[in-house]
Amino acid sequence: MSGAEATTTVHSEWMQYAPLIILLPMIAFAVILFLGRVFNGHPFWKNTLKEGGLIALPVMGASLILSLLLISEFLKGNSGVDDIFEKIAWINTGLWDGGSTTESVSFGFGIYVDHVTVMLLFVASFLCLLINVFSIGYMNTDPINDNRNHRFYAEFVLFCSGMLGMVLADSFLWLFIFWEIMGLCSYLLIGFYYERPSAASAAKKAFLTTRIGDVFLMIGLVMLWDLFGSLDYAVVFDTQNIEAVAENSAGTLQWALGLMFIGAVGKSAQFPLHVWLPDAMEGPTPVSALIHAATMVNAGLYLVARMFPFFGAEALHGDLDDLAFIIAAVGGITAVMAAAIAFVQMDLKKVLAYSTMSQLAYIFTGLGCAMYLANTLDWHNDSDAHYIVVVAFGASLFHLFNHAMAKGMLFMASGSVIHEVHHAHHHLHHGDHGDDHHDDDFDAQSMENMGGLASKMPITATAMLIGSASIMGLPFIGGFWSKEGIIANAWRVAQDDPRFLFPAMCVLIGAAMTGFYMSRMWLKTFAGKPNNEVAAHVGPTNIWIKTPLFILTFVTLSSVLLAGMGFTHWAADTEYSFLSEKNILDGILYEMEHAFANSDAFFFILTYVAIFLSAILGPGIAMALYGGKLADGEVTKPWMRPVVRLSAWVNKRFHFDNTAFRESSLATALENRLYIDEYYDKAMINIVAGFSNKVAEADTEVIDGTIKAIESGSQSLSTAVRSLTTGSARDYILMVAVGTLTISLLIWGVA
Amino acid sequence: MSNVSRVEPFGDGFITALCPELMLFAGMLLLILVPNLGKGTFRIPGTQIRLPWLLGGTRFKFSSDPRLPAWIASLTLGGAFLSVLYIFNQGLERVVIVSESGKELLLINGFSRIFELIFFGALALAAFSSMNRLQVKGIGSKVSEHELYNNRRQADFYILMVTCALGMSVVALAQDLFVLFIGLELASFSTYVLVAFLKESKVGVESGMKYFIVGSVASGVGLYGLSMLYLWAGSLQFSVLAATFAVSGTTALPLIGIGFVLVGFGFKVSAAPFHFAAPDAYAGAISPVAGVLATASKAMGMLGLVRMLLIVAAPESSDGSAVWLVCLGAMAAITMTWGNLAALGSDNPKRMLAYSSVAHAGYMLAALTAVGAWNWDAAVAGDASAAAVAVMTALIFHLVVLVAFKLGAFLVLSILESEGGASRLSSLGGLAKREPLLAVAMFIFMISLAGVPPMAGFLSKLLVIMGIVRIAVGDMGAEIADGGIYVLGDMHWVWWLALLMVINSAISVFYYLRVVVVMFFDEPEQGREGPLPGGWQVRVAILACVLTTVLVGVAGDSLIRLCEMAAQSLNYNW
Amino acid sequence: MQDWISMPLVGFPLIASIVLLAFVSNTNESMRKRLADPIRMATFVFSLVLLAITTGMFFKYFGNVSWEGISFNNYEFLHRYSWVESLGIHWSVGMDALSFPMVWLTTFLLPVTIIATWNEKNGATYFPILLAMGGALIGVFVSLDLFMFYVFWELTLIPMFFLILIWGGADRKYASQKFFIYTFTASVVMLLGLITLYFFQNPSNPLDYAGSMTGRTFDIPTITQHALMENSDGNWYLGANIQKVLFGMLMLGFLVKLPAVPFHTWLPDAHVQAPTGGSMLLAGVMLKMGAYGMFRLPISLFPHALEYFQLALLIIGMVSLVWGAIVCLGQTNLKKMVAYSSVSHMGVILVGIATMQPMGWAAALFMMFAHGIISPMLFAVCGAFKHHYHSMEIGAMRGMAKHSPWLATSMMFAWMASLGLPLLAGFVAEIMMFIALWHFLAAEGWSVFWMVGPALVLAVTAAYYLWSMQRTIFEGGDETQPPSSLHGGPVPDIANPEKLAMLLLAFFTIVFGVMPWIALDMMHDWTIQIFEGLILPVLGDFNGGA
Amino acid sequence: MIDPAWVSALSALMFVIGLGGAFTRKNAIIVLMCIELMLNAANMQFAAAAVHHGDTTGWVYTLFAIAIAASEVAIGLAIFLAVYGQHETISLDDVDVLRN
Repeated sequence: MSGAEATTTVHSEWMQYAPLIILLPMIAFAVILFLGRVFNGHPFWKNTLKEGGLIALPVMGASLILSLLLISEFLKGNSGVDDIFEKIAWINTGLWDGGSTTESVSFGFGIYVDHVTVMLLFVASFLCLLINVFSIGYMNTDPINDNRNHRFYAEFVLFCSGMLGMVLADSFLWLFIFWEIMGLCSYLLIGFYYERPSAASAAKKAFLTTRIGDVFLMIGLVMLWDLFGSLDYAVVFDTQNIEAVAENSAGTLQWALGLMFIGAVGKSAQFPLHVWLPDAMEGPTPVSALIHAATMVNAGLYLVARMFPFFGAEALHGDLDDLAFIIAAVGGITAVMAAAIAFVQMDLKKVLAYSTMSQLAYIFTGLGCAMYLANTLDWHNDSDAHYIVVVAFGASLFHLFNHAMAKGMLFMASGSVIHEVHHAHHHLHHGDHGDDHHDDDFDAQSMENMGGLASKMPITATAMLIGSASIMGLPFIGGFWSKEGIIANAWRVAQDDPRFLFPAMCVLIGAAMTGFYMSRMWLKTFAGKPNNEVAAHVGPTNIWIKTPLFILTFVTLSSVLLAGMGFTHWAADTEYSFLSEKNILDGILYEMEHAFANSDAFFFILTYVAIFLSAILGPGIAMALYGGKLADGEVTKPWMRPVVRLSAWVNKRFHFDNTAFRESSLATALENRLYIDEYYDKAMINIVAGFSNKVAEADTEVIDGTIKAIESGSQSLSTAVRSLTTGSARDYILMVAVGTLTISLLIWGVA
Repeated sequence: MSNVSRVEPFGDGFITALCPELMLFAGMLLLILVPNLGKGTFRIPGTQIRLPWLLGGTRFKFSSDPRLPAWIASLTLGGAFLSVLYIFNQGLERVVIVSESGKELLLINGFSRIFELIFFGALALAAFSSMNRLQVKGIGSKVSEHELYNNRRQADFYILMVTCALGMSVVALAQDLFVLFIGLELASFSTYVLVAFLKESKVGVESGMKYFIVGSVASGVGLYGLSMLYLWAGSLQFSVLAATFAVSGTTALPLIGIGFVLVGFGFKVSAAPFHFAAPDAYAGAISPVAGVLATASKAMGMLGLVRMLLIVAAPESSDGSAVWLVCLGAMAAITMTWGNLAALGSDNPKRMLAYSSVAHAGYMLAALTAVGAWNWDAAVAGDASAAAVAVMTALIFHLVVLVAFKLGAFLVLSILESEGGASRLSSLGGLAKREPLLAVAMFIFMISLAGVPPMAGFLSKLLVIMGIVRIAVGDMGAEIADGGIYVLGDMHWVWWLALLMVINSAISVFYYLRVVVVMFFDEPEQGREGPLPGGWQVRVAILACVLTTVLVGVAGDSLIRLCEMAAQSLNYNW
Repeated sequence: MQDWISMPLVGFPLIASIVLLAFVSNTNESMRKRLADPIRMATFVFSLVLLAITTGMFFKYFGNVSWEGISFNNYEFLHRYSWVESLGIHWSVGMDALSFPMVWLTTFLLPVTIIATWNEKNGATYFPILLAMGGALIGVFVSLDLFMFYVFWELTLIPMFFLILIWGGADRKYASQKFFIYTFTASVVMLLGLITLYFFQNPSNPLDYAGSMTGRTFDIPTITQHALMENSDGNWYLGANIQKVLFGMLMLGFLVKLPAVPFHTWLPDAHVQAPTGGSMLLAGVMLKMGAYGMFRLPISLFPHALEYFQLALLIIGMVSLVWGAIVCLGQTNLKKMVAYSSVSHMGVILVGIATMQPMGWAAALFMMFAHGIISPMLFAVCGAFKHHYHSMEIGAMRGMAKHSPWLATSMMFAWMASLGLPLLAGFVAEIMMFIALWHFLAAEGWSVFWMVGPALVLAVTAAYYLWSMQRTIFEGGDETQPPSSLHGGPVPDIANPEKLAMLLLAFFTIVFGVMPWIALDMMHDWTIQIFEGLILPVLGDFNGGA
Repeated sequence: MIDPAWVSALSALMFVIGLGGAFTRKNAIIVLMCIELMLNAANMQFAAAAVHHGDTTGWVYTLFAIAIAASEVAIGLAIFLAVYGQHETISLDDVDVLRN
């Protein structure tokens, strides 16, 4: 009985409450689940408590507040990295490494706070709260969810607990543990509509695909543990420990990190383990927003970002560049592939899903490049190199932040659209009969059923517009600041190492592609005339849904401020102070100058090429194809009018016929997701299932068959033996005589 | 021969020494007389005066009671059993009965007495539980009370039981091979008739005939072997034989003679290949008799083998090359495997038990082989005499507890038999529903036979295996402690008999369990759904068997000590 | 000190069940029906008392024993009473940190099993048999005498045989016999090994507690002590050849019981046919007897042979792990799938043992314990499934989440626990096993690819569990189409006692998943004690160090 | 006086004939006779051995053995009669209800 074991001391007043950030939602999980079971259908439960939504909300609020307090404390510099509270000795065990005694080994749980933690903690707790708000507007107004929303909220808060736990954990082991809990929740939430076979299969697919990654992650962790004798960040990031490992196990370390990266690939839906993410859109939209855009998929990125200290370690200089390249290359492939598939998707959420994959791939590329730089440059001593590395890493993290905010918003906005389209359809076709919803083929998520919604859902359209712009990287808006950084860094590395030309080209092409498909999505949904009667009857949405959209729009727009405050620099550099280093206006000016008037000619040109691709070429083609005026008499908000008009103009002026492309085999392949899912399914059915059936057969036929053969063999032997007892006394006497003779001979012979 | 008092027939101490046997004799006489008591008169020739002499005529009520012979036999056998127990309790005196010319005829010691315990116990149980249950109309029909009351053959049956006991006790006590043989024949003849007792049924007489014919051939061979030994040694006294054997034992004549005698006993213990008649005999005889064959008769044969091989031929083995060892070992291996394999597919519970008793004979022969190997290698044999005593103890213990569960199983079958046959496994169907306690009893007997703890059968099998292993390992433990290096191959080959034995035990579980499955799982046969025939005597006997099986299994220490004492008294060398 | 406490722990349940059974056998059918309720209550209360005793031992109400710091081959509550004096057999009981968790587990599962199968038919005989099962199982774990150990080892077969035979499924006749014969066969070979071991003692210098007739003893602590002494300095106790052979003979019995591939085929048959209560105890405790036995006898007595067979054990363990999981994937029967998953999990134990690391052993011990809580829940779910839907086929019933939310939730939980979800009990053992395994492999210079096989099992495990859930819990939520096996009858959810049992099992799965140290600390301590008390002094620098 | 060795040889021959006859003949009575032959072979040997050793015990053995043989015949014939009553044959080959 050794329970808690003090390893470090408590410093600050709010930090000791950090575990509550994880614990509160976890407790809420049990409470909501239990109350939901008991009071299911009760009017008070249903209407006043919103089936648990209003229990989850304060809990998530509390988590956010505690997180913010923690963050502010951290920013004030009141705390070191991991001395937060008493560490719990979770597993005590021992190892023997030769010698006459065993060594004791302990796996503990603690909280670790650094810049990356703080950033992701904010992202997670903030978005969780907003999505909680959104969910109340979204889930509780759809009668199909009646009497089972408690399940949603319970799983939702458990998920939040997992995400926050993963961010706060002080070791790779606990990162993995919370990671798996998120996986479970993702599984449960994707399969929320359990009665749909597609949802059931998507849930399974999501869990299994990520599980395959997790297996490798676990092996990686095990190897890492073996190298360091611990998985605590404080231990593995320790320079001296890394030096010790680097001396003769650098190769093993690269293997370990590489295997861990496979886990990240699975969780962040990168090629080749990306297949689950589009299917995961079977879950309710808040789930998509929360898990598959804003938070869980970032876990993979977080994990890779956590590996940065290894890449940056002096002792491992130049040892890990291959892995860095692999990370960047996987990112590059996925960025282009996902963007291409997004071209042809008609399902609003699927477009966003592929966009997510693509943008996460950007971040991977960025991280890969940053890690390459960190691993090959002498950045500890050279201040220029230091700046390059820090900014490269920071840009990736900043993109993570921007993307999370924008994509969360986009998903919520798309949810809002779908919700209203669905309602309109319901209203139009079923009246007030309250029929079952799923007896027709109407697809509320298809962009075929939308169009011209800009006037009907102005806030949603605005949010969507800003979000798209951020993702595309339109100048000054949200993701621009970070995406430019990623592209620039990729090319910087490509100058050093020609291998990196591949990811660098990928991200550049991807920029144009992003411009195209995001514009296409927005235009098809909000511009032009309504595609059908349903779209014409869509009405505005409710306040629960609007609020988070509203907030996030401003957060996305304000990322320029963050950029100005040196977020990029701060996120990567522990030495850098967030609030005090620079005047904010100076910062913005500096960033502007850096972006648009780079002194280096190469990067100057690169910037404008990227801007051209993402802001002009991509959207331009989209406008030419899908742009259009709103229906007559429909007016939208003033800030969207120019966009709509521009699109109409471009459409008129440059419209071209893309039938040839649409009918090409490439388009078909893209629609079929490049057949990757199909091959995987085939492999599952033919190889895995076939093999397992064969093995099961062998188990019965060969192993159990041997037992059965012994059994039946002895039975027939028994029959044979018994048939010697013929029943005739003569034979018995004969046997006596034979026996007598044999005994005599034997005795005689022996004698 | 210290501590042994020599007594001449009818001399001082004769009656006290042979008290149990004399009780049997008296019982036999009573069995002949009492059921015939009646109002019979004797007319003095030439006169009309009729003197009542109480024999014949209209029988008295008590003497015509069909249960009377059974009571007399049970009390006689039970009394003999108790007197032996009493003698044990009193502290045994070794007595040898010598002829006027000084030849040793009978020896009374722990070893012979404990075998008497087996014989009397088994026969007493069989007699007691046959009371009221003895079928006279053949298998397949129920016996009416009326038929039972009017049958005088009841007396014959029980007389044979008592003569059987008498013959067996002679075997136990004999110090002369021929005396032993006579006892053996007395017991055998009784069992032949007992087996064939159901002369109204086809199977009854057939089994009797086969048992008789094959048994006679075997005893013929045995007698011829005896004559060869006599020709060689000039006496059949054990002491003389042993002494002669030590001098010239390895010549052909005595060896073949011993081999022939082995055949005679081999039939009694139903060792392969002399066992063929046994399944037929068990299947045709009524169950209590089959039980006696499987326990008492087998113990008698075993006793003969022990006397023959260990007393007569043991000195010869002192140089570590007992020639009959290989022969006996092979016989043991074949017997246990054959019995188990044959039982595996047998659908007749009685045949199954018969084959299982063949298998048990194999286990005992394995133990006997081990005793024979007791000082196989001076280097590692260790405390060989203690080891030999241990195996002998195991052998005796096994024979003793076998009475409890083997006979018990037959007694359970006898209840079914008196209901109309127990020749199919399905006859046992639904026993758990019809009479749960009986099913539980049968279950206990079965797992005890299989050697599952904590039953007596486990302990006995454990002891046998332990004995064999002890012989096989010898003193290697001590040698290893002294730095000797040994491998498993250094053990005596009897160890492999132990391995074969445990594998056989595993096989045997299959058919014992099948009985259990039928009892607890299957439905009763058609027309047998109702309650079983009554009769408290047989149930009391079964209860006694169950209690012995369980209690000895759980707390067998005192019985082990008793057996050890008996084993120690077997040979002065030990 | 209540040293005698182990005696009633074993004896009372056995005696009580015999008394109850004897009493019940003497009554008629209708009486037996009426007796079912009081007998159930009696056995339930009785089992709760047992649980209270063992829990009291944990919290030091009984005996004030600290389960940590018991050095190797020392035992608490040690109680010795001569049984068969002539052979050196003693009623010798005691517990250390190896056996105590198992004893507690048994006493915990007993009331839970009774609750879970509250309405089992023929209750008047069923519950006493369960009680007897519990007594025999505790007997195995507390025995410190080879003879006693073997007696209880076999004794467990009898109640389980009847549980399967009388309350089992359609093919119960075959399954019960196969179960009995298969495991019996292996254990008689083990018995011969034990006896041979016994006689390799030196009677001219007899150990303590030696029998008067044989000059040898069955007493495990004495033998272990002696073996420890003899094993040291690189000597092999009894010599290399004999030690290896004896190790093999003992291991055969334990491997079959565990079971390890290729000796596992009795398990699926037994499980599929066994009633819920039987399966729960079978999977929960009985399989662990194998692993327990390995630690108690071959490993403690023959460390040299263990080192010699290390690789073989590793391979058997890995094969069990992989084979069991892959076979699961090919199953269509829910219970069979769960049964094979046990084979796979027992592979984890074996691999943990084969690593010869304190961590691997602690992982094995914790796996024994964790699987002892999780697998009863798996089988409780299967049993409820069978009970309510009259079929064991995966896919016979879909959309359980709609019809039977409780059962669906329990199933989800149990399945997730079994596939090693973190913060549930199974994960702790798995991660420890993997760390220890790699520690061993890396030290030996093996490639990381050897890790991929066993690790991918985790994915395969997930695959079969998820696939089965897809076809049971999910899909087919249409209330108009309940499974055809119900013949249009109502679709019930599980009954209240079953719910309670599931909740209890789930609760402890979480407790030991979140706070593994409750049990793990004493297990860890035991592994350290055996390492420092036996393995290191005896084997020295065996792996060449890591 | 005839050398006992010859008697022994003769008895051996008798024994072999008896044993051989026992398993070659079908008729139970003839088999019984063969058995008697075996017993008599033993008797002869006892007698011869008694002469050889000059030991009177051998004669006693012979007498006892004759008695045994006689009772054996009595029992055998009774059983055969009963067999005939049930099976209407005493051919050993045909009385085989019990087998396997």
